[in-house]
Formats: sequence, C-alpha cells, structure tokens
Amino acid sequence: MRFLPLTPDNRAEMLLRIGATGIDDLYGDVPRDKLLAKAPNLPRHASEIEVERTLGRMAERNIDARSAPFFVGCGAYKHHIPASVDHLIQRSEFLTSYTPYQPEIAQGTLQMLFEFQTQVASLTAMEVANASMYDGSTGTAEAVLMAHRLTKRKRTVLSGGLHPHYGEVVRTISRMASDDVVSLPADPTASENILDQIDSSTSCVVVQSPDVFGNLRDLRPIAAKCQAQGALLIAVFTEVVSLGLVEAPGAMGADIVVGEGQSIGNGLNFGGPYVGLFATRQKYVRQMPGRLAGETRDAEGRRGFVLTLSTREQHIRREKATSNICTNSGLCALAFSIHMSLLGQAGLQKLARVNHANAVKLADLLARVPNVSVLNETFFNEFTIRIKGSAARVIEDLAERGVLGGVPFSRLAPGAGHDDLIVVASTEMNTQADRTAYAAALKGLM
Amino acid sequence: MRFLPLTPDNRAEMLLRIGATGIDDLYGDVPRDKLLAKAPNLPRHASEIEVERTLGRMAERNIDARSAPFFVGCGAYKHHIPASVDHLIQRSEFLTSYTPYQPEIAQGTLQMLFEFQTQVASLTAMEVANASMYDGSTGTAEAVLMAHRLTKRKRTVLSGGLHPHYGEVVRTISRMASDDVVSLPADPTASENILDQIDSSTSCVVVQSPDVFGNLRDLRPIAAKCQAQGALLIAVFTEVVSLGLVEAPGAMGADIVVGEGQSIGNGLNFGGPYVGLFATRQKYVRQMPGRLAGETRDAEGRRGFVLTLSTREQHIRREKATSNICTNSGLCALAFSIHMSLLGQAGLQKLARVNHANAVKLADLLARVPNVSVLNETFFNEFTIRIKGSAARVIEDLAERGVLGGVPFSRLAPGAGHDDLIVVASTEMNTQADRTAYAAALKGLM
Amino acid sequence: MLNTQGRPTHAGDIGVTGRNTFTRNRALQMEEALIFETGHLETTGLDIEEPDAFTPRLGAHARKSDIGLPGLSEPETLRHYVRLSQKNYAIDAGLYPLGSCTMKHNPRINEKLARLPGLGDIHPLQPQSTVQGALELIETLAHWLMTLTGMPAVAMSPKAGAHGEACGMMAIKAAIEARGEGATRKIVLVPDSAHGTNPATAALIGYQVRAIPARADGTVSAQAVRDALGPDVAAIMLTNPNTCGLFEKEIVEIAAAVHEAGAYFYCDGANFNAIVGKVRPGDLGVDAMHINLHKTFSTPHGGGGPGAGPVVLSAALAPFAPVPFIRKEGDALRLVEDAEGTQSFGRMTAFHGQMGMFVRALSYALSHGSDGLRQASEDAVLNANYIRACLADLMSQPFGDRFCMHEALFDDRWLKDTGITTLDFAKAMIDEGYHPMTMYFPLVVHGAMLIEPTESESKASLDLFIMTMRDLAQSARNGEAERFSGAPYLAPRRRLDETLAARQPILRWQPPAAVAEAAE
Amino acid sequence: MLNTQGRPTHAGDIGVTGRNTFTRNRALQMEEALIFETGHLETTGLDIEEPDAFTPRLGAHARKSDIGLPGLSEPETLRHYVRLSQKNYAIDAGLYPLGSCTMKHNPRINEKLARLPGLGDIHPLQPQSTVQGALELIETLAHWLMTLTGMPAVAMSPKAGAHGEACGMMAIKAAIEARGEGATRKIVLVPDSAHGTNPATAALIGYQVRAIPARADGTVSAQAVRDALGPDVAAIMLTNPNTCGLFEKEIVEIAAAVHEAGAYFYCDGANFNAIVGKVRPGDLGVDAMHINLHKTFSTPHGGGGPGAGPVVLSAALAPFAPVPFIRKEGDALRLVEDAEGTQSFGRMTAFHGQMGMFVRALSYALSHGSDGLRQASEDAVLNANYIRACLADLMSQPFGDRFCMHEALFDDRWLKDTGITTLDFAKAMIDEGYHPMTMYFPLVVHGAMLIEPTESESKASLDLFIMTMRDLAQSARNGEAERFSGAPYLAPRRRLDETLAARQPILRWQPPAAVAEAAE
Ligand SMILES: Cc1ncc(COP(=O)(O)O)c(C=O)c1O
Ligand SMILES: Cc1ncc(COP(=O)(O)O)c(C=O)c1O
Repeated sequence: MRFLPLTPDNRAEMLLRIGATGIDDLYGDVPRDKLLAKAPNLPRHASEIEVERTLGRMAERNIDARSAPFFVGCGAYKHHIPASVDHLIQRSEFLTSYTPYQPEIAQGTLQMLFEFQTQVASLTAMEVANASMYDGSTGTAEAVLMAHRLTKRKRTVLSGGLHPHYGEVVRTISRMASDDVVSLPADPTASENILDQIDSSTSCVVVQSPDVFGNLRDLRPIAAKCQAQGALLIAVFTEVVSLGLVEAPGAMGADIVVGEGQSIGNGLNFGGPYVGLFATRQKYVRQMPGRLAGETRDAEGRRGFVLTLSTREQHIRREKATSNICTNSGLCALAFSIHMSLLGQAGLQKLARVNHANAVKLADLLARVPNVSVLNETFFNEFTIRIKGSAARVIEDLAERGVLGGVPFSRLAPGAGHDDLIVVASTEMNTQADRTAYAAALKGLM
Repeated sequence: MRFLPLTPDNRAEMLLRIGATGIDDLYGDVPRDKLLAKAPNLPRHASEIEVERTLGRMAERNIDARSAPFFVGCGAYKHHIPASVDHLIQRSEFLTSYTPYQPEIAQGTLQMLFEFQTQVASLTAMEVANASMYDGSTGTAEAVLMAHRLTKRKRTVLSGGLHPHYGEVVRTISRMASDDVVSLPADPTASENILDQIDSSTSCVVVQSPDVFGNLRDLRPIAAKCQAQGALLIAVFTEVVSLGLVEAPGAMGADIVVGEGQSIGNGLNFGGPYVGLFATRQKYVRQMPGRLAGETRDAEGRRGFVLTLSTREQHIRREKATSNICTNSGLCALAFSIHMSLLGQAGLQKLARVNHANAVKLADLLARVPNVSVLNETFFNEFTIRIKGSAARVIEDLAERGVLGGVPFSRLAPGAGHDDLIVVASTEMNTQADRTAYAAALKGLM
Repeated sequence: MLNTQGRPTHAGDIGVTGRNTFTRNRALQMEEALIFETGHLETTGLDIEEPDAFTPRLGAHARKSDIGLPGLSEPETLRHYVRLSQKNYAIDAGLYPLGSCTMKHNPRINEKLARLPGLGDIHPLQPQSTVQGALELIETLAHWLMTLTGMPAVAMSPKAGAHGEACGMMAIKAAIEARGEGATRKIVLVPDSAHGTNPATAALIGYQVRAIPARADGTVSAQAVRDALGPDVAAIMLTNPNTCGLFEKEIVEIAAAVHEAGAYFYCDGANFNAIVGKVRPGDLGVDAMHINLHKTFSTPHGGGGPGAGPVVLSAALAPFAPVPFIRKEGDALRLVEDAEGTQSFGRMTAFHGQMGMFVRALSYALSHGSDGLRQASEDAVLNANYIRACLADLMSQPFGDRFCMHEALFDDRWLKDTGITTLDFAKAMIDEGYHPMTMYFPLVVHGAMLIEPTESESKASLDLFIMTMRDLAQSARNGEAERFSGAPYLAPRRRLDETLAARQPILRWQPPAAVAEAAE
Repeated sequence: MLNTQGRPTHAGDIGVTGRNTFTRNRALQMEEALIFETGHLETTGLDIEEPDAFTPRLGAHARKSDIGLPGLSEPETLRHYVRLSQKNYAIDAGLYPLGSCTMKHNPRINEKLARLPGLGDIHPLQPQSTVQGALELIETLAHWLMTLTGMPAVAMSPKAGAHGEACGMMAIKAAIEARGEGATRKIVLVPDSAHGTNPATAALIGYQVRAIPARADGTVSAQAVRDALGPDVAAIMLTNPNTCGLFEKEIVEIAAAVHEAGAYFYCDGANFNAIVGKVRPGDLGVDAMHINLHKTFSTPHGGGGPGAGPVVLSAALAPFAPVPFIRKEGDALRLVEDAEGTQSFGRMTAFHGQMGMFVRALSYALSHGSDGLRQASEDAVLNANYIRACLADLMSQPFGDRFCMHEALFDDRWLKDTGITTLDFAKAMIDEGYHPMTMYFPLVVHGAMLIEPTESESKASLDLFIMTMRDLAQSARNGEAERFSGAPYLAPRRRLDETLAARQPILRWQPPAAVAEAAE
C-alpha cells in the first residue's frame, strides 16, 4: 500500500518494543465481539491508474461548465481562476498545514488571514471581517444568531429576495432554537414592503442585493428603519464580484454583511467547498462567530500575527461560544485572497464591468425572443426572465440542445408559484457565440 | 500587462534617477535607423482566458495518448506518471531556480542530482553517471565524441538496430568533425554481424538493446571484441523501464551507457523535453560530458553537495571542454528521480513485468491476425510486425479507426526498404480492451 | 501566570538572539510586507479587456464608496504567497503530531482528480441529467462510509465536523419532536473531556449541557451515564475513541442505557482513524456520528479548512436527515432538494455539501481499499503506542502505563519542579523541526500533551522523533530552562504575544493615516 | 589564493556559529538524508498489480545483476522532495539577479497549458494527421520568433542555447561547404568576453577559435574584426547585447565586414531580452542566432534545464536548416523528417525539439503581445540601469559610468584593499536573502559582478536590493571583513569546499560496506 511506510519487519519490531503480541492486543478495550475479524466487504486497494479511471468515468458523465454555453448562477458562478491561484494554494505549506495554532510556524497562514480580513472589510465597506465561514448560507444563519445575541430579540425577517436556500438554512436553525422567522414571499420584482415588517420585536432583517432574481436593492431605507427600531440589518450577497460596481452594503448602513465568496478564486465544485465572507462593525466583534487573525509582536518586537479573541470560540467557551464552528474555509479564503490581490480594485472594477456588460447584452438578446420577458429593472450579472410554459422543462430542453441556460426558480422554491421564471447569469466567460447560441435555442423552444 | 510590476510613475521616477530623458536614451548605442519606432506587427497582449482558448483550440486538434488505444513507441513511451511527481516538480524552489551555481542555497537541486546520478549508475550497473543530457539521441552523439577522446580514434560503428534518428544525430556531428561512421543496414531480426566491423581503427561501437525493433541483444561478445581491439562499447537504450527486467549493459561489459529516460517521470510532450541518461566507468569520468554533482563538506563539517569536476566544462575549459552543453534537463532529471524513488527496484521490476506481459499478450494477439507476423524472437515491451502492404498506410488507416497502432519503420528510415514493418509498443497503460480493439482494427485492414 | 490547565497566559522575558541582517531576511527565510504596503491602487495582475460600450442597468446602485484595495502584478503575487508559505510548517515538511487532528499524508492524486473539469467545474444547480456522474460519486462514497461504519444512512451535506454535529443533533431533535417529547427532553450529556464543539453544538441546537465526569482511567463509566440519564435527556455526545486516546470500553453498555432511557447516542467521530475496518460504530449502538473527511479520509486541512463532515445515521434517525439527499429512480439518481413531504429536518447549507472533498475522500478510499484502510488504522494505533512506549519512562501518562488508540497522551506532572510548562516544551520542539503535539487538550488532563503521529510516519521518522523528545525531556529534567523558556529561537518569529493581540485587537490593516488618526 | 579572475580557489577558515539542536534541524529548515539511507529495497511507493501468468519473451536476457535501489512510500517521497526544495533559492522567493541568465517570472498559465493532454500527452511519432494542432503551435511560435528577429527562417529543434549554437554553426559549415570552401575556412572568431559555450561549440563543429580582444569600452571594434578576418575565417560568434551588458555599437559595420570577407555572422542571442520589440537582429546583418526560450521567453530554468534554443536563420543559411522542419501543404502542415533530397545539414536530435517549452513560450508571447514584449525589454533595461545608477558611487564599473542594456556590470577594483573578494561579497548577499549576481563572468573583467534584475522586479524590490547592496558595500569599505569572509552564516549550509569535492570526487552514494571497502 503506497501510502503506508511501515514494513512488515517494522511492525513486528515495534510490537515487540511495545510489549504486545499482536496488533489486536492494542484493541484490547474493544468488546471482543465487536472487533472485526477481517476488512469490511469493499474493494481492495487500487493503483493510481485504476482510481483515475474510475473517477474519470464518473467525471465524463457530467457536462462541465467549459463545454457548453453556460449561464447558471443563483449563488455559484463560473468565473476565470488565474492559473497562479490554483498553483499557489497547492503549495505544501498552505495545503497540508493545520489551523495556525502555533503562530511562530504558521505566519504564512496568519498573515494571509489578516490580509483576507482586510480585503473582505474593504470590499463590504465594513470595519472588521472574520477569517471565513463555510459558505454564504451558513454564514447567514450565523449572522442571524449573532443578531439575536446582540439585540436579545429572537425575531428574524427574511426578504423575499433572499436566496430560498439561504432562507431555509436560517429557518432550520431557528426552528431548532425556537426562534421566530418571518419569511416574505418570493419577490421577483423587488416590490415587497419589508419596512412594515420591522418593529421593536425585530432582531434582524435579512436582505440580499443583488437579490436572488438579480435585482439591485437600496438598503438605506431598511437600515434607517432598523436603526429606529433597534433591529440589525443583515445584508447578504451571493455574487461578490458585484461589489466592484454596486454600492457596498456597509456604505448603506448594514450592521452585518455576509456573502458567498466563491466567485473569487474558487471553482464551482458542484456546490462546495466555498467560502463564507462575514463582516460587521467593530463594536460587535466580540459577538462575531468564527476565527480572527490579529496583529501582535514577537519577543524581539517584530510584527507578527496570531489567532485572537478566541474567548468567543468553542474550544475556550464551549457551550457559551458564539458559534460551534471550528474548521472553516481556510484554503478557499487563501484562493480568494490571492485572486483578490491580483485583481486589486482596478481589476475588480474592470471584471465587474465585463460581467455587467455581458449580462446586459444577453438580457437585450433574450428580451427579443418571442414569449420571453426580462423582469429586472436593475441587475448586475444575473437577471430573471419569464417564459412561456414550465421553466424546469425549458431548462432541460435547453440542456439537451447543449445550452445550460440558468436555474428554474421553481427548483429553488417549488411551491412558490413562479414556475415560469428562469434566473440567468452571465460572466466574463461568456462569448458572443454563447449568447447567440442561447437566444437561438430558446427561440426554438418558445 | 499583468507580468510587469513597474507603474508609469515608477518608470518616470527611475528614468529621472538614471539621468535619462526617455527610455530610448538607454538604447543610445543602437544605430538610430535600427531602433524600431513601434512594436512589431504581431497581436497585442491577451488575457489568460484568451491565451487559454487559443492554445486550447490547438490542443483539441490533436489526438492525445489517453483518448485512443495507444501503441506508439520507438524512443518515447506512454507511461503512468504518479500525481505526486508532477506536483513536486512544480514546487517553486525546483521549477524557478537556476543551475546550482551557489551551492549553499541550492542543496535541494544538488542533493537531488547526486541521488539521480546514483540511480542512473545503479540501473545501468555502471560506476558513475552524470547529471543528465538533453535526451538519449544527443547523449549518444556525446558518447561517440567521448570515445574518440578516450581512444584517440575517429571511427564509429553503428549497429543496424540503433534507432535511425540516433544514428542520424551521430552522423551529423561526425560529418562536421570529419569523423568516420560505419552504419550497418537496418536489422529487424538482430542478425547482423557487427563483430567483423570492429578492428584496431575502431573508436567505438554503438549498439542498442532493446533495439529499435524491440529485439534484446547480447552485448557480451561485442564487449569482448571491443576490448580486444581497444575500442569502446557504447550501449544505448530508449526504454529505461526495460532495465527492471533485462540485463544491465554495465553487467555485459559496456564502457559507456547512454539512454533516454523519458519513460520514468516524464510525459510524451511531442518529443521533448526529455532526459538523457549517461553513465560510464569511473576511470573515464574526466572525459565525460555534462555536469556532475559531488559530495563535500561545509565550513562546519556538514555533508553537502556541489557541482564538481567543472574543469571538463565549457565555462572553464572553453574550446577544450568535453562538450558545449550548459543547460541540460534538470527538471526532467528531477521527475525521473522522484518517480524512481517511488518505484524503488521492487516497483520497477513489477512495472517492467506488467509492460512485458502486456506486450507479450499483444504480440500473441496480433500474430493471429491473418497476413501479420511478429518478427521478434525476444523483446521487452516493443516488437515489430510485418504486415501486408504499406505500413505507413495501415497506420494512417488505423488512426482513422481510432487506434494509434505504432510506428511504420519507413517513417524513421524512408529509404531502408522495410516499408511493411510496424514497430508496436505496449505499456502498463494498455488494457485488454485496447488490445482487442487493435487486433480487430488491424484484421479489418489486412 | 498559568490558567487551570496549566497553560501560561503571558510570554516570558526573552532576549534577542542571533545574527542581524540589514533586510532582516535570514538567507532563505524572507521577511514579507503586507499586500497593502506593497501594492498600488492602479495596478492589477490580471489583463481584462474593457467591454464595448453598453448601457448599464445598475439604476441608482452604482458603487460610490471607496474600495481601497491595491493590486499586485503577477510576479509580485507569486513571490508574496511563496514567501508567506515558507513561514508555515506542513505535513509535507515534517511530523505533525497534532492530537485529535489526524494530520496524515494528503495524496496528490486526490488533488489532481478534484480538478477534473467533470468534477470540479460543474454547477450545483445544473439540470440533474447533466450531473449523473457527480451523484454517482456521492452515492459511491456514501456506500463506503455506511459500510465502514455499519450504519444504514448518511447525510452528506455537512461542511465540517462541527456542522456534522449540528446535523446529527438536529436529526435527534427532530426524532424526539416527532415522538412528541420535544418539550421535555432538553438536556444533552457531554463528558468533560469532550471537544469544545460538542457543548457548543448542543447549545446551538437549543439544548442544555449536563457534564459527565471522567473516570480515573480516562473513560466514561456506564454508571455515570446511567446516573445522569433521565426523562429530560435527549442525547449523549460521546467521543470514541475518546479525546484521551482511549477506546470507551463500556460503550455498548452506555448505548444500551441511553436507548433504554429514550435518548439517542451521538458519537463524535473525529477519532475514527483508529478503528476504520476494525470496529463498526453501528455495531456499538451509535445513532449518529460525523466523519471528518479532512482527518480520517485525508482531505487536506488547508491551514484551517475546508473540511467535510458527513454524518452516518441509524435507522431511527435516517428519516429526519437533511435535504438534499439522493434517491435511486431506476437507472437514474435524483437529488431530493425539497424537505416538503418528507420528515427531513430541513436544509443545512445552500447546496449539496463539499463535493471537492468527496472526490478526494473517495480517491483515498478506493486507493486504500478495504484492506488498506484497515491496515492504516492498525498502523496509526501501532505508531502511537510505539511513541508512548518509548517515552513512558521519561514523561508521565495521566491514566497509567497502558495501551492507547491512535494518540498517546501525556500530562505535565513530570515537569513539575522544572519551571518548564507544556507550552515551553512545545515551543522547544519547534526549534528541533517538529510541530508540537496538541497542548492543553483534553481539558481534563493538566498540561496535556496529545500526540497523534498517524499511520503516515515511517519507523525511522518515529525513531528520530522519539530520540528528540527524549533529548528534550532529559534537558527539561536537567533544568536547562533556557532551551525552553525562550523557545522558539529559530522559527520565523520568536514567541508571539497573544495577550497583546487580544487586549487591543488589530484585526485588519489600516492606511497609516487612519492609524495615526485613530491614535489621536 | 586567487585565480586570474580574482576568484578564490579555497574557502577560508570559518568558525561554527549559532545555536545547535539535537536534530540539526533549525525550526523550518530541515536536514534530510539521502533516499538510499532511508528507503527499503522491498518498499515501493506505487501500487502495481502483478500481471496474470504469461510466457516471457526475454530469451536469455533477463536481468541477473543487482539493481540495489530502495523505494520510498508516497508520504516519505513527498517529504523528501519538499524538504530538499526548501533548501533552494528560487525566482518565486526572491530577486535572482544572475547576469546572462534572465531569471524572469515564470507564468503559471504556461505550466497549466503545457499539461493540456492535447499538447503534453501526444507522441512525436503519431501520424501527422493526428497532431495538426501541435504543428500549428510550432508554426505560430516560429512566426513570432521570425517576426521579432526580422529573420526569414527558424530551426526549432535545438534543445538549449548551446545546442542552438551548434545548429547555427553547422548551418554555416554546410553553407560554406556548399560553396566549396569547406577545406579553407577553418577559423571562427570569438571575442574573449564570449560565453564558454561559444568557443566550445566552434571546437565541437571542428573549427579553430581565433580570439578577438575587447576594446577598453567593453565592445568589439569593427577594426579588430577586420584585422582578424581572412579567407580562412568561416564565421564570427558575437554576443549582442554582449556579455558586458552593452550593445555592440559597431555591429552593423562588423556584419558588413564579415560578409564581405565571405564569412557568416553567428549572434549569441542569450541577451535578446534587452531588445525584443526594439531592435531586430535581422536588420543588423545577423545570419544565425539562437534564442534561449528559457531566458527571454520565460520557460522555467528548473534547476538547470530543460531549455530550448530555436535558431533564426538568414536567407543564406535557411536552406541548410536541420530536419525536421514544417512545410505548409494546402491546409495541412507537414513535418519534413528526412534530409534526403534537401540541403539540410541533417538531424540534431531524435524528435522535433522541446515542444513542452514551445507551449510555454507561445503562451508567454501571446500573453505579452507585441506591446508587452517591447515594454518588457524596456523595463528590463530600465531596471538594470536603475540599479547601476544607484550603486555607481560605491562600486566600480569596468567601462565607466555609462548606460547599460539589461545587465549592470561591476568589477572588484572598489574592493581592492578590503581583503574581500567578489566571492565573499556574493556569499554575504545570501545571508541578506538575495541570490548573488553572476560572478567572475565575463572573464575579461576582474572580479566581475554581472547583475541582471529582469523586468519582473518592482521598484520596491529594486529599492530594497539597492539599499542592501549599499549597506554591504559600506560594510566592505569599512573593513567589516567578518560579515563576508565567513558568509553565508544563515543558509542551509555554510560555505562548501569545492576543492575537496574535486580532489577525491564522490559522485554517487555507495552502501556503507562498499565505502569501507574502497577506503581499505
Ligand atoms: C474531537 C473533535 N470533535 C470535533 C471536532 C470538530 O471538527 P471540525 O473542525 O471539522 O468542525 C474536532 C476537530 O478539531 C475534534 O478534534
Ligand atoms: C551568453 C550565453 N551564451 C550561451 C549560453 C548557453 O545557453 P544554454 O545554457 O541554453 O545552453 C548562455 C547560458 O548560460 C549564455 O549566458
């Protein structure tokens, strides 16, 4: 077995040294009838060639995002990942290191996290950010719990523009803790009246922009109402590239900003691993979930970084911790941070413009297809079309014609009564040929 | 331009510091009429996405070795490269370092080369090996020149089993130096009488085993005759995996052993970069071409490694150097050495057995195809078949049927009168399905 | 000052050592500034063409606030991160005996396969007909996990161990509520030795924690559990093998008692690496257990994640598993994404879990095979016992000289009169080229040193480690305090002041102007 | 003892420094044994299934001699090579100002593209119909190289710079022989400042070398060339920009004189990076020039190779280019592999050259584009001049204070009375985190220090380098000899004894028994 360095001789010698007559001596505390006499009924070890063939066959049964005109979004986006990003995150010293518990030999990870936190705070226009959450959806649930701790209230209001999965994650954990959740109905045209839902019992309001339908939302009035009522505004985004072009939630009065960072530096990966971005006000930092890297000095006075404020965390605070999170998305945060370092604000803004331009061109094209209408007044790189018939059906038919045309909203929210909506995303990866292929295929189906 | 760190401001500031009014001041020695006013007529810079698309389109116009039953050999072989090999050679500290001229900060490369030299010497059963040549063919030419220096004779005898390209490379350089070359005719059945060609004017005899037709050759009688006549035996191999199963040239009396190392750790790469292996007797080391890493001590008495015996080399000896080689195949040698470390002799022997077994099974299968005969009595993982009609034509027809069936010998030696021979190679990558596909396709053409 | 686990809360007075350089680099060990200190606002390390003219659709939402993030050219970026990486310890560079973390070899074939476009470049919301291979992969891994644990179901979506704990506990809560006992069963039993995530998870799900004391031998007694059980108890969260590196020998009895009391048995599976192919948790009476794929199944830790924490479930809990899950429908696999019409307790995350980790874990499992997995566990246990046996005469074992599972646990009694703490000892290991073991965990052991070598270490590697530990231990016993109190001396940084960091937290870079302003 | 270039031939007496550890590791800097010392003969780090029974066809040729190579498991292999790598300096880790080597940034997109199966996994002898994309790629790169050099042809197969030199010189020899002057023209002119490969190549091809002295200003005068020319001269080999970092200002005149004398002009293109997109060698009268793709076109050096050395050729030499070459036939590209029936001088290597490097070079060229390549050269020259200007007051320039091309050259006159040599100075740079510049080359300059920063360095990086060099220079001038004579102090090894290595060469590992035997 190529992964196991011990030779049979080694094993015999070591058992002798230990004073055991056989390996099962070491399993002496296991009830005898529970100790398996032999390996379970599964295939025996296999060579790299064989493993590659097996997984390669599975891979070939999928249509990857590069091999078709691709317009699927709703919380995960196909962007270009620079080759240097993927190279760097595979450096042994990043890939095969643990959480930086020994800071003297983990300055690489710690400085990177400090830089990551700064990048996230800058992008969101917030004061502080943590060292990552699992993803945007779990981060949103954590934000709600944090708001409850801060406000000592238990009632959450979810906008109808929030990604339905995100809403479900919040509702699941809230149900467990018997907290109240008001979920506004799906709101494709950003016309809900959320202000009326906010009162002095409200802990927090969760609003997404760009919302799941792609609409851009003005958070300012909601922030004002929240502030007046002592509630907190949680701003969510699923497409971090939008922050290059769209006003930052921190500049509109959000108290907690949480979002999905996958678009920068991280592949689609069929849904994970991704990286949750989480930022808030300085004054709330001690109620924040997740790890934080902070600056300090070493014994010779040199700048260095450590994990800090860990009295918030489970390994110190146990049942009183701000969260149970331990392992987070370190390597995805690294990928994010490298990609963002390459971009800088100049690159991010350009990237955002290309995304927006491609989406606008696509929307214009699709709007001209008979029986198709674009719902959005505003959008960034994602918008919603209403088509004739079942969106789910049309998306399947498009796939058969070689176009991955977006997400039928009914897939995210089956009972919501919007079976004719498709959410369509477009990024810098799309070409004019992709767009015309989409329009033509859709036309053929309408 | 993503690769250029200087900003326009930087440039202006630096010019000022230098005391130049513009960049072209620095090109003051260039005759004015030769200085281009603008960039040449070629495309402007392009993003990673675009470059990937352009080269990706070219890649798609080729049929790669993974996508078809693949039996092409004759000096380059499709083997499995462990993922860890390709990972390790991409470590920045290996990939982006230069020749280890400053040994105190190049111990990684130097120790690796010392290990590589030891591996090559052990495999070939020779006393010493160098730190690599460009490839097997150029190494063969260097071996001939080395023999001339050692014997002070100028006449080379090339076996008819030598890879025709290798022979051509020897003849090209020999022609330039007005040295004599006797090339025996192509010898598909290993029946040439080379002993008669060796006399007291012979500098060296170049014999390949397994030869280009796959035959295994006994070097002992040739070595004996060489020794008797004061000539040197240069043993060549193009498939280093054979050394796991076939007697080592050093054990049969070879004076210089040279071969292609691509099979271990290195991809096909359409012919390059590859790695030339070069080994000889200790007593000849000062006439050896190429770099050598040697063991020494540092100022604190610790073991360390340096490039040594560089008085053989061009940067010290100039026109009296043993070779003009400078840059060699460092990273390919690293890949070789890592892969060989993983294999060890136990793994190499197993790998060789699998190769041999697959070739035997294939030969048995093809021999049963009407109008096809296998010429070899002995072989390792490559053999020669005689077919009805033009081998070149059949190989093209097989390719159209999705099988890459080998090399028509006429491609290597157009005028040699062996237009009905195909050299067929099989490695651990081939499956039973590959073999039956080949036999079936060939049957359809005979 | 020491806290109750004997961990110093302040760094000592440490002198400056060594040769100074102008750059503060030390040959191959480079100092590296922050990207914000070297980058330029107008620089970008990516070439992106401006789009042709178009009419924006941003409405009044265009960004007006500053971003303030400089960019780096590509060469600067490479150098920055390569230099940072060079300040890290890693499995690939040396023994990483962090107890409870299973820092085993991370095969590179896993990384390669996770990057196949057909696995890495597929979207979670593509039509299911276009991702049948991905679903097959998840099903295959699920089959391995269920077979190895002897459990009938597995929830694949949890993102890490702690998330898996939440998953298991939510399933338990849902099952209890389905029985109508939601209002009465409010307590979860958690031993003192448990990892912090266990009580934190229980609290997250709305439970109160009732502690169970450990026995003198480091395990939990069935009697103690029985004493703590009652109609108010929903579950027990027990780690097995436990955090002291021991197999809970009364686990079958405990499980029976828990079930008899109408509660469920959540097993923390972080230490599964000791028993894969040797013992099936399902045979022990476990109802739910998470498996850290980033421990037992070799997916890389990546400096703190990502992980993956699938949770195997008993038949009693299976119906309550979260969405999405996969259902076979004829030849096709269907991902059930909507909890409506099922007993599922709901959704834990936006998509389907950590596919990138599944690929790696399956590659690991197929490579090892059933035989290799069993051998790996045996080797992990053998290696830990070898270390334990070879250090037992110099260092003190909290629960006596007995066989352990895949971790060897020592306490700090043997350091008693040396003035040297577990922390000091750990920092001296750094100078010797070793990552320290886990320190001060489990909390029930004073000055705990939890050593987990994993199966990936050769005997030669273990022998050198043992000799080094013995040399250090002799040194400590001889009172050579300086080797410890000032350590590490040779790392990129000397000891870092964690108190300073926490007192006035600096959690992000600020432009010098802003810092100056804040200081006023 | 110093040799004629002022290079010490013995290491001085150097004391032991620094803190000792038991393992001799220094935190992240690990000692590492040889694979032969840690591996086992029965171990293999690859799982290979034994084949089913079959009848071998080896005849009497089965291996009987020992191999004697131990294997390592995969985790041991990873660790071995990761640790070795950590003992290397690299571009990715810091400034690497090796003059004449063009250690520029190596883009990672190049590595990625070279690994596309359609480019990396194709066989040189596949039917040409199955590799049309590969031929297209080579043709495209050839087009770039011809356009940038202003030359009508290019031979792609040479494997590195020196191999390219051989190619060019063989084409020249073939052309001369075709004119029937092979017997008379036996001399090649080579300036003293030339790289060692130039005279070595001339000798390899069967020519005698006639040296041309350098002028006081570091360039070759047309008059000196004219004086050396004659009916016995076949060619001149001239480097431009030359190895002193200067553009040969009389190059056009030199070329004219050479041609007039019936000889050819071989240009060593190792320094092409200074003039890409600025000057076309074809416009200067060059007949042949190799381009080191591993310098100018960013393919990685890999610790000593592989490289690639395509040779551009004038119309006079083009017919003699080696096989294989590509010919357009309608829409298809055909690789002409047989010299028969052409004027080609023959074949230089088994296959078609360094395809792996071509992919990377083309990726580099397309990425930069015409504009970027020109800018890169300008930046390379600017960076070198900036360093030169900022050090000119402290260090001595052999040819006066004048603009240079992409390399700044200093000599050791300024170190005269310090007792410090160029070598010492270089070793002290190592402690500061810098790879030394090229030392003692070109040979015509005493104690030469040839600094080539390339365009890949930022101004901040240059500024720190300059400050460090100034600090070192001040130190040297102040007679702080210890900083230099014992350097490096902080690298994985102190100064290594090259004399010892050469005196009794140990060129391979031997089993301890064999070593003992040999010693008897
Ligand atoms: C015993 C134990 N339980 C639970 C966890 C939590 O797992 P994760 O970090 O994957 O959330 C850990 C990991 O640190 C652990 O060691
Ligand atoms: C001036 C000069 N000429 C020729 C060469 C030889 O090139 P290569 O090492 O690619 O053979 C070099 C490289 O070291 C060089 O610097």
